[in-house]
Amino acid sequence: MDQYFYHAHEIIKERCDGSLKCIRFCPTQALRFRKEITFLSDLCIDCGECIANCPQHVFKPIISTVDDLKSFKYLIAIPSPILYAQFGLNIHPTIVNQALKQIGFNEIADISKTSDELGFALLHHLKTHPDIRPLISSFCPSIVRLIQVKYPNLVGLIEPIDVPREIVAKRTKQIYSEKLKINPKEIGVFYLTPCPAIFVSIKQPAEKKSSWIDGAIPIRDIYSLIFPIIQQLLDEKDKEYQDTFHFGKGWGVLNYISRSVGLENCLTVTGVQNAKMVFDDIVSSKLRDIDFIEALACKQGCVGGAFCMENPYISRHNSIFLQKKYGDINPFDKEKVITNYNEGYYFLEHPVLPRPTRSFNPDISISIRKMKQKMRISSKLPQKDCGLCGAPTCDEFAEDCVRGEAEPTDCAFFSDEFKKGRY
Amino acid sequence: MHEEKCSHIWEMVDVIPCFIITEKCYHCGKIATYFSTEHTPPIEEYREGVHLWNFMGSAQSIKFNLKCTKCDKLEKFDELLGVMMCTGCDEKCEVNVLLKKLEPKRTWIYVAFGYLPIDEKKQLSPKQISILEDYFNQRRKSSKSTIKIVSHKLVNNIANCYAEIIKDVDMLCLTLPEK
Amino acid sequence: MQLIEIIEKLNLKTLTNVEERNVEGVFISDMLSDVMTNAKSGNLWLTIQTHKNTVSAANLVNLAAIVITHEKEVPQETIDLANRFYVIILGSDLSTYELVSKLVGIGLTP
Amino acid sequence: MAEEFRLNLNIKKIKEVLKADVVQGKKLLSTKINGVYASDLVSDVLAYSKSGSVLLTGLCTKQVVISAYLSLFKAIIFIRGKKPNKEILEFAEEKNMIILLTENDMFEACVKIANADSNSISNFVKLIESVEKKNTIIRKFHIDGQDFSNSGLLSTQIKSILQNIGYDPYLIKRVSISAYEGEMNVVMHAKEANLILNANEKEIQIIIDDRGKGISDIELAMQKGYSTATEDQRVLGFGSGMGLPNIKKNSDELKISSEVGAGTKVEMKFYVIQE
Repeated sequence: MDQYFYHAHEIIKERCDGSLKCIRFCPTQALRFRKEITFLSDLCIDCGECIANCPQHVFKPIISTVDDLKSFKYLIAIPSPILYAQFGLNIHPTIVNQALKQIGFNEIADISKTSDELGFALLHHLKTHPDIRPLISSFCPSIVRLIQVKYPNLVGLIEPIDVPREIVAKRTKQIYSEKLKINPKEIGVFYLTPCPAIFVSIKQPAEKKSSWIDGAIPIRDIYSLIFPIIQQLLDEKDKEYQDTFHFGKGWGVLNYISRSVGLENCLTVTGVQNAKMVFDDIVSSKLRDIDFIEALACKQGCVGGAFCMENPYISRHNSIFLQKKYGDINPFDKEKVITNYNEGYYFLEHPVLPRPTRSFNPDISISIRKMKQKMRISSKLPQKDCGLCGAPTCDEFAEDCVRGEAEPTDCAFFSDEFKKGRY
Repeated sequence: MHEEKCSHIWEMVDVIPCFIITEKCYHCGKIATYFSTEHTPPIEEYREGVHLWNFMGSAQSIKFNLKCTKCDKLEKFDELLGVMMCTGCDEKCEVNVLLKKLEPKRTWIYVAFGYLPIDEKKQLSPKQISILEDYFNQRRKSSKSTIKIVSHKLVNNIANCYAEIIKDVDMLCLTLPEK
Repeated sequence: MQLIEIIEKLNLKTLTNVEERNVEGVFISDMLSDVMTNAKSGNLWLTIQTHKNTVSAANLVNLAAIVITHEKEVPQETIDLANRFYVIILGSDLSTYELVSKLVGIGLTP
Repeated sequence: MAEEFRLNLNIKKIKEVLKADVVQGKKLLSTKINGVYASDLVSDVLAYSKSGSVLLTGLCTKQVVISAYLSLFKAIIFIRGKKPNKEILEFAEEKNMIILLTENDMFEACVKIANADSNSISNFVKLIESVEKKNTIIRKFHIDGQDFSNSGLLSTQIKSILQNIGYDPYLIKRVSISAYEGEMNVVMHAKEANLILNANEKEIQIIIDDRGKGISDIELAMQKGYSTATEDQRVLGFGSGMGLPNIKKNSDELKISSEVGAGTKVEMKFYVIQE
């Protein structure tokens, strides 16, 4: 079962001072400190907690750089709506788009119109499929991976409709290759992302062979490039700009999928730990009257992504007020959406499948024996979850011992140092 | 005839803990050694004929005999005080010459020492020494090296010998070890 | 059990040259006379004696190795002598009893 | 905190495992000991100072006993059949030292003591080495009635155990749903209960045995929508009357026995189909 999993970070071991902070923050208990920091590739869901929480910046996100753009003839940027929320209220998204064009993008694709369209498609899907409840949004790649890894029996609940960024990429590539009469491969579509997880979903999508998007650039990298240009543009007052920008209904804030379609029995949950709580309830069939769950790995949703400049509360405020100030809701052709839906245009290429679970052994009887061993070791451990052994909890440590990845004497409470009173 | 037939397998019997006491007579410079089975070794000086023996040192050791496990033959080692490993301290010493010759074959020479002075007290016979040699080599099982035992008569100057003697020096000292 | 395996599992310090040897059983005593009498060929000898005549005793009965417990410092002359006579000396910072506890853990039982 | 992981032994236990003779201090067998020290060097015995330890030695002299006394040892074990003389015994009696004699050699004695001590490293390490013979997991949990704040925790715990073993995800889902319903029934209607999880390669069994008011008409309770939940519980969103029918839907076997006023026992089974 040695499957390769792509991850959007590399570990710079020399920087690690062994503070073990990351180990405690990792929501899937994927990190271990054994002489040096390592992570269990099959458990990592690329939520970015380790990147955000390590004071030594040991985890370096792997992302596209501006250099990666050079290999394409025609460049299209798909900015996450979060990008516009990084600036003040007096900066209209169109100015931001203009700045993006100045740094070299040929075209800026708009995502919110498609979002509304997909929201409507989702509503239609819920109406026509009343049996599978609650559906879980496929929007956040980390959440999709969390389900694959820790909740394999919930993969069937992941909404089968693709995410706006992919549909936009698919659409723009088609449109521009026809318009410019060039090979779609020569068109580079880049997502301006608030989080590293998107990058993983591009490199190794859970639901299709390959992504429509060619790369992702962190918002914070783009920010530093376009901020001076935006200031220039603001100085050239009264300059006419084409107002072709659309605001979606929810637009970049929490709840935006459900808001855009007006779903009522809908939960929104942010943060991996909170999402786990909700998923646990789904497993034990506690959530009975909920139709749809919008789960996002970052606290406060995408505005809390690791690549954002502004703090999540301010960008959330910005987002809401930008829409109030400039917002107009663009109508879309509902008939067309339903036709597209029936043709399968919006659907994921294939359903999300569970990742192989970390069981001890494919043979259940051997696995049970190992489990018993683990329980016995666990009962001897202090259950203080101190983390000094390098595993996040005593329970995980017991498991590592049974797997032979750790020695029981690695437990500080059993070590000689402990007995000598050094701890 | 009986002995010829049995290829003896030896084991150690009659093991008695005791002390090896070394004494010196400062008049003639002779050194004497003997066993004491008392709980605390005697340290007082005493006169014996022309000698005035002074206590030089004591060490914990053992007395033992060897017995064949097959034919029950008992071989007494009353004259053996201990064995010491030759480290080649004296170029003129015959033991050292032998060691130089045998060292490439990983044969180590141990000196069986008995009572001092050599010429005044009864010593181990060559046969006893070869039995002792057999015993130790039998115990070494599948070893790549062998043991050769020689008499302390071969030692050039026993008083200056730096061989590593197997005895428990300082076993009973009551001072704290230095950390 | 192989000596190298034990060294790795118990995290023992190697104070002399080390070669691959088979370890059969463990012997604990601080008395050299006791070693001469009771230790068996191939034993691992746990002791706190660091005097160089330990080498003499270990060589005589062909012990697998000497393990000096309690973090005791071993004099250089002992180490030199051991290297010359192919006697292996190892070190551990555990007490004799604690080391036994670990030896049992890795399966070296009487 | 450190104490928890110290030795968990008394002299009596040592006497038993070493088959030792107590020649001095027969009345002090219940004495707890804090450590074990094995050495023949008198000077080292003096240097070791952890009061209340036991000394293992092959050197049977009065100096050893004196040093042991000075280093606050509680007991001395002479190994390999060494016998102390009268002088030693008298000194030990005077100072309340316990003296044991054993035929074991030092290594054997250390090993036996280490094995007897349930907190020793070796025992802990052995957990890894030991091979489980029975391949059935049995876990017992306790549920408190009316403990709504912790409701659902147990089924989550059971879920993660089963997931760890590697059962089929959809089987796990059925078990967790049933466990949750069973747990909630206890929380809502009973005083307390024990939940037993019994899992092997053929089947998973959950038995919930509660002490509570019992069910008078099991058939009625099995009907969808039947609920005796109180108004308070309904406000909290519990008591939809899905409990038992939901268990029935998800389990392969279900057995309910109940005595009114005493309690209810729910036994459910789920078959494991291995590819």
